[in-house]
Amino acid sequence: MSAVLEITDLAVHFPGRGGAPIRAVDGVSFHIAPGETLGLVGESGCGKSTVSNTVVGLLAPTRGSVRVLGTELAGANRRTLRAVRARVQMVFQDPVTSLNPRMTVGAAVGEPLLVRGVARGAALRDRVAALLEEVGLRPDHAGRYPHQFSGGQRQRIVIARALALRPALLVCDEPVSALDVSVRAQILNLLVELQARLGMSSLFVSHDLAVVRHVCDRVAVMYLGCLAELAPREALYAAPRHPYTRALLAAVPEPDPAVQRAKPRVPLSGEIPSPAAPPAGCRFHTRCPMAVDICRQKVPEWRKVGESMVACHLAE
Amino acid sequence: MMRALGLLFLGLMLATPAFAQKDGLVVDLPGDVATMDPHLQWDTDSYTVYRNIFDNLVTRDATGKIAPQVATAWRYADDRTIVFDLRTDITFHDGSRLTPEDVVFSVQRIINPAFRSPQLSQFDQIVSAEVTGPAQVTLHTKTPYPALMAQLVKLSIVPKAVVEKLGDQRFNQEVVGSGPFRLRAWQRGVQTVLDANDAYWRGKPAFRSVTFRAVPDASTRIADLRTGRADITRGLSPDDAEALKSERALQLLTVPTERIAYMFVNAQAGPTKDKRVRQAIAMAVDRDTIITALQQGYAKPVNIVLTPANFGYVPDVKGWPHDPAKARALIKEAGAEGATLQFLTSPAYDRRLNEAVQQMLGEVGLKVDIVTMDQPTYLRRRQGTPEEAGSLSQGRWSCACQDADGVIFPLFRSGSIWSKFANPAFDAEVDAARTILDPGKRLEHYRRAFEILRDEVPGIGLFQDVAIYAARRELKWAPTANEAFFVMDMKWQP
Amino acid sequence: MSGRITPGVALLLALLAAFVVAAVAAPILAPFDPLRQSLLLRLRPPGTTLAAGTFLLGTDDLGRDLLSRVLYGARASLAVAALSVSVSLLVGTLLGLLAGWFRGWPAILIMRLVDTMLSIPAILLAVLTVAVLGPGFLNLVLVLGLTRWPRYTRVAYAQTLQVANLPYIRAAEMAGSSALRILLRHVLPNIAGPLMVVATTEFGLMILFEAGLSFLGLGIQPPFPSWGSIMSAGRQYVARAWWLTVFPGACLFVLVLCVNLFGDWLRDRVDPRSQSR
Amino acid sequence: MTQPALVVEDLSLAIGPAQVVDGVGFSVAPGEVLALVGESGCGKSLTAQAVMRLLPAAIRQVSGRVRLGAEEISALPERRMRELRGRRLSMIFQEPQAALDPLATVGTQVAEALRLSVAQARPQVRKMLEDVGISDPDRRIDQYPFELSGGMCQRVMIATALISGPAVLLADEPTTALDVTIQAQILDLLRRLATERQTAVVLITHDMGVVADIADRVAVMYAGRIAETGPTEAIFAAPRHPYTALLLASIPRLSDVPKSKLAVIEGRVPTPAEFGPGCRFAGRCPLADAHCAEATPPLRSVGDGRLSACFHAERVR
Amino acid sequence: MLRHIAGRVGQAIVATFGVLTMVFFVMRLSGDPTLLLVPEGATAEQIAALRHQLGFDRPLVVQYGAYLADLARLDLGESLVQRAPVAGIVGERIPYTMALAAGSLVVALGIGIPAGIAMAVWRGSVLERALAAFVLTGQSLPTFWSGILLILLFGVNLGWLPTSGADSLGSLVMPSVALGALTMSTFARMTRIAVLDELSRDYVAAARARGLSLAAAVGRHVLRNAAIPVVTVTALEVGNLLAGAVIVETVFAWPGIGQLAIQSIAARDFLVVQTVVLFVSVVYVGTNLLADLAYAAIDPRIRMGA
Repeated sequence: MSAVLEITDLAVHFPGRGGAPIRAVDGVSFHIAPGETLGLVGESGCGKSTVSNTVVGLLAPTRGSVRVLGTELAGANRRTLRAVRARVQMVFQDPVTSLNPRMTVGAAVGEPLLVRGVARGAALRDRVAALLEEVGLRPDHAGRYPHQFSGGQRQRIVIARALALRPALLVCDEPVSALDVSVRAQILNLLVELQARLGMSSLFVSHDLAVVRHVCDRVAVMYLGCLAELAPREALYAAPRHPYTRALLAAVPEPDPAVQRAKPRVPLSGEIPSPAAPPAGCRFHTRCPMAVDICRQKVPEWRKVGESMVACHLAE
Repeated sequence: MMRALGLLFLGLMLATPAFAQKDGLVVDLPGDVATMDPHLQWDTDSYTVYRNIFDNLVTRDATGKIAPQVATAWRYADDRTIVFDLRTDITFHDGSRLTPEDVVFSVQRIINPAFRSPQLSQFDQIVSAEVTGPAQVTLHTKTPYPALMAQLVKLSIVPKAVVEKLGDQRFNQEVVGSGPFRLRAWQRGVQTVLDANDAYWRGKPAFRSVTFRAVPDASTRIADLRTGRADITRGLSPDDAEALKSERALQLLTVPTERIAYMFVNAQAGPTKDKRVRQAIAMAVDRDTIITALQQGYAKPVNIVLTPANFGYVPDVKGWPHDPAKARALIKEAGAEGATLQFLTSPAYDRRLNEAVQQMLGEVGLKVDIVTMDQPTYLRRRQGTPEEAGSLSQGRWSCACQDADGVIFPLFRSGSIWSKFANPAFDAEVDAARTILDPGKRLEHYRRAFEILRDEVPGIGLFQDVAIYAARRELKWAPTANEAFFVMDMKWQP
Repeated sequence: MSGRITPGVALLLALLAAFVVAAVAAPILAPFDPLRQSLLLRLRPPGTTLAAGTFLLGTDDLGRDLLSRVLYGARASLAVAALSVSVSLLVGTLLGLLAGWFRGWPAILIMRLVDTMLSIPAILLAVLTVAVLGPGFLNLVLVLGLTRWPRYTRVAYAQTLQVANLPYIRAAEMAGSSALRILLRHVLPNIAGPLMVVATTEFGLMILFEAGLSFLGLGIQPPFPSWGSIMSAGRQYVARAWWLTVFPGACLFVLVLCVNLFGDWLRDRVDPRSQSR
Repeated sequence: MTQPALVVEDLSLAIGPAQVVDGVGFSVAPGEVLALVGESGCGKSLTAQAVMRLLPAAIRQVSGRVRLGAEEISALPERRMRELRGRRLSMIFQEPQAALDPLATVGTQVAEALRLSVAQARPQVRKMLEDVGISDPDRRIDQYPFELSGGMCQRVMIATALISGPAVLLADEPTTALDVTIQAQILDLLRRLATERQTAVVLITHDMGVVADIADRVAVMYAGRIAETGPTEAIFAAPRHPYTALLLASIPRLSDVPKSKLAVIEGRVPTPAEFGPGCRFAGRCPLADAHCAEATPPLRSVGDGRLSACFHAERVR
Repeated sequence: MLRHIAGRVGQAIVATFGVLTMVFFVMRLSGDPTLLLVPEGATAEQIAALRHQLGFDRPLVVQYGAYLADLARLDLGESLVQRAPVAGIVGERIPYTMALAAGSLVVALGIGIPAGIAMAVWRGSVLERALAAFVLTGQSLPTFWSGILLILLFGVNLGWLPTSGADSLGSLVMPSVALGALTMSTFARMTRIAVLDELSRDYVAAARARGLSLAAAVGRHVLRNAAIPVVTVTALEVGNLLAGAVIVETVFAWPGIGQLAIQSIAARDFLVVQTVVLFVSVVYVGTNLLADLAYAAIDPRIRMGA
């Protein structure tokens, strides 16, 4: 079976102040196989949300190709986009703004079914009830408004809405980062369970490496608009090949003092450069503890090292 | 920023001139002078001011008789030629002598169509003017023109040399006349200050200066009088007058004027095309109540569309009696019950009178719609075709010439823009009266004309308007029927 | 002021309701025909009792009962304000939604028009337009309605821009909803609050504008009463018949005060910024 | 043990009738980092604000004593309190960019803590900026917050907080808004400064990873009360309160089994209106019995310098 | 920054041009002033002749073209009614309106801004309630009514202030108060919201944690930050003040452009109206530009183009 999502050399640029475009995403390629969950991690401003918004057709690629279930999104017309969106749905970061405060939960969850003519009337009500139960809510919640729910419950509603059309690909953009720790586990459990039960593919965008490890099959690491490394989960966490991946892993504080305090520190100096003026050569070289001359001059190739794909001159 | 604003503010205040002087007279007018050039004047407030700066060829005395001013004597050489002898001792404010050339220049200036004088129609019977002696000018009229002298009362004499030197536009800002006062300052929208002309040929004016202030709001004008900021004001309503009656420091100066309050009735279109409806309206309107209640007695009853202050007034033409029952019957007879009459009006006219008439006509079975427009729109419709002109409107007409010709000719002569009435017999009478010089014969023509108007009712005379001035009690002045405002005639009472 | 209905708010709502009732039930409440003149009973002070009855607020310059005229005047105020606010709310919201949703040149076009309209003083524009159309109830509504819409457009535009970026709008797009559905079901209900706040403020202003234009003689035409025209007529009698300006003026003041208080209360409910923290 | 730098005893705060902070107490020694952890709404930030005496108007302090070194400060007049703030008692905030006045330069704001102008205090400010790891301090001193990154702003905030050499620093979620790599830098900085300057740090956070990284001791808060306190290692190794235990179990770690089911705390935190007479965690607690819902468990010693507010502390696994 | 200002100037020119066009056609649709310029007894021929002389019988588009051509040469034309250059007629009135606007701004800013700050800082206090009532009163008073009452009280009954006119500083007081009341309320409300908004921000808490008193925090940090929305409102309110001047100038016989505009509209003195509108529009646009510059002065983010 072919890939659910196939991204080739994707670039998304925004007009910047004073001429230079902001290169939010600049040459990213990856694919997602059916039933697979790909994690996309990186720090703020690395372009991971831009990728997810492009995948669901909310942003148009500046360059490159985005194919969802074989349909090209770059340059697609409205009809095509609308059709594709039926198969790709999204869960957003902030459960508060993800729901129209003036619309009942039932109406929100049922909207995709209603406007696409899938169900109406009693049939729609039944479908909505089933969807709510599927995400662990009660069917009688349908008549309430979002403000009557807690953050975790709202995120369940958002997930129910995203599942309404039984998408082939679920894009989750930081779905748990706005939630409290105790609720976070509930939602993560739900997502893992749904993936398994429905066999969906998933693009899971997050800054939290522990969370990504928990739910993803493969993980891609982004830095300043480009992929630094893409590898199967075990390979990435056990043997990171890119210095950035290593630094990132080292920076994640483990909730275990014994582990955390024993960890080697890989201090990254400095700040992330502006995507409007990315450094020449390897984009990471300004902060890389290993950087050598070639890193400053030549853009590293996207190459396979072992099980991993890496963009680093020095990866062995 | 705040400091800059503050400075601006202070600067402006310092730039504003100081308060008017005590030995001067302060006059509150409803409006500012629009044009200072007497030959460009079209509104009452300008008229009030500039007449104190200029002399006229002739004037009217306290009894209303035409009297000498620049001209000392005049005689008809023939029906169309009048010779004027002029004074030789008059000087303009710039010191130059007033000559016959100035008089001729003034006449020619106002009758020159290219100059676009708003008063052209009052003087366009004059064909030419010429200097016929060292102190003499001769005017020629198109036809024999009995109202000529009445019109010449309004002909201000301007200095030829100054006008030619300054040009019309600048002269309008910096007028030079020969009258009792000279222009000191004209602050647009605020006030005009005149200084006494001590060399005036009729003697030294009683005031060092006169300030005419523009105060559009009547209640503010009254407040100004009360607080002593103004010495005299005009344009008060009868109600204002009543309110001021009890003020000990103030006096009311009133005079019946040549202004006739009348109602126009459209004889050529709408329900009032039927003569019976027009006659019914004449009987439905309760003029006595209007005079006593609305005008508080500041009005004199009239029987025709003319006041006793005008030449041509015939007291023995019968007016219509107030008889609502008969009016109702007439309307029924005409089949006009419930007919809707459009009453055109503008904010320039007394709203209360409109509403009072509306109710009076309602009581005899006529529905009246008051249609208020702004003045230009009102004039366009009122002067337009009979169909546009509405059925009714009110007016307060003065030709400032105290002659019937200036009233009923433009109002009712067929072909005139105001007239929505066509009666060959009436036309013949007023045409004849216009070209005969003999007063007795003219009066006969007007008697017959007014008989026709009485029967046909293209208009209804409501009352003779009374001009109301309020002034400090110490001011001595007798206002006149032609509403002239000569400060020269005023003084503080000893 | 809190967002809840406190006794103060209840009193306010009751007062507003009283004005509406006075306007609607004027024919029942008015002791006299507001148009009926008795020229012989002009300018009688409040409380005058005659054979005809008691003139609680006195009579005007044509001997009409002031109380009845003030009651009927409430109709003019409320009707003109309600209708003109509706017109401008409708036009302004529509244009603001369009500009905010489509952005690009429709937004430029609409917002430049807004700038243009806003840089003409509203009263001057109204005076000008009345000069062309002529005064009268309908024209007044039209003039006020069609000159005040830019204020709503600005708010609707800014709010739409803001709301259009929220995830739930993106979710609706992804659900497959049409632009029309998104605008009506998702955007409009969520920008309605701030618009209602503007509308309330404008309602108060429109009451003042109606009175102002009627005061200048450009509004409701005689003999029909409006508070502005009663005061305009009464202005020349301030010294002699104070009641002609004081009573309608006080009514106007209290009504606008109530509307503004209501607006504040609404603002507090809609705008969490001004709520207590 | 030396005298604690800060002692808080029996602090209770209320909004209207609801006690949102109830009998909270803790102490911090000089150079020690105490982590106050809990989920949103547990009252940890309010506790810090109460110590600073900068509570929002709607919050009422019901009880509580605060000692700064040997001095009891809970009853000081506002003027005296103002002198302490920024000098002996400092605070930093979650959103470093929002916590700096966008219209004032970095130098102005750092110098403000000294009650001086930049011109007067330039060398001191410069030195302090250098100390918190800001490169090119001479240039930064005249820059505006918008010209600085989030991490840099947090360094500036730390500089403003520490320039007067306070005894106590209250850090309210100082790294939550920052990226992980920057977070690591800031945490290292805080740890270093606390040790070097012997400043007592109260670190308010919801992130157990952060706690594990730098805290010497932990106080876990739940619904306005302290659930348990103790040395960091001990608490992570063997929690003595069911809430702590479940919280730790619900966090995905780099070491757990991917896609396994995480432990879940059922239900949600009660709102102040729902507070009952008993243990506030009782409604979600697997160990709760009838007694838990009726009586408030006291904070009691469970050995090793640890305190727990649970009747069943010994049964927690 | 410069580009931003240039863009604003461009927008302003477009808006002003739109205003002129709109006013031109609206005015012309309402009929011409010929009838007002002839004496009552004029004949139809005389009227037609005058209309021709004045050029009002030409097609509207031609008249519009001629007007624009004159305007391009900076020729504002001659008043039909007053037979004097329009520039002078309007120019003489401008100082009065500016003085009135300045006076009302002094009232509005001088009372409104301190009141707004006080309401925000002492939120929930008796003072706030009292000020709120005061502000609401200002916002709900019809100008013409308060104008009449002011004249009655201070002018007639107490005799403290001149009842009308424009010949002393005293005459400016009542019109300024009547006109400034509404704007004062707007300022107070805006300032209150802006200050409250800023007070809730972390930097205020941070400043207080640094040991600043509330007053010092407000003085040193809050006011500057709150100034931006207030500056915006000030710019917009200048437009409203000029509009409000129409009624106030009529009531107080204040010889500014508002009164002139009303009179000129009634007299169909087209060029005067056009010029007044042009002036108001330029002032409106100009103050908004000034506001833009003020932002830059206040806010380094704008100044440095961030």
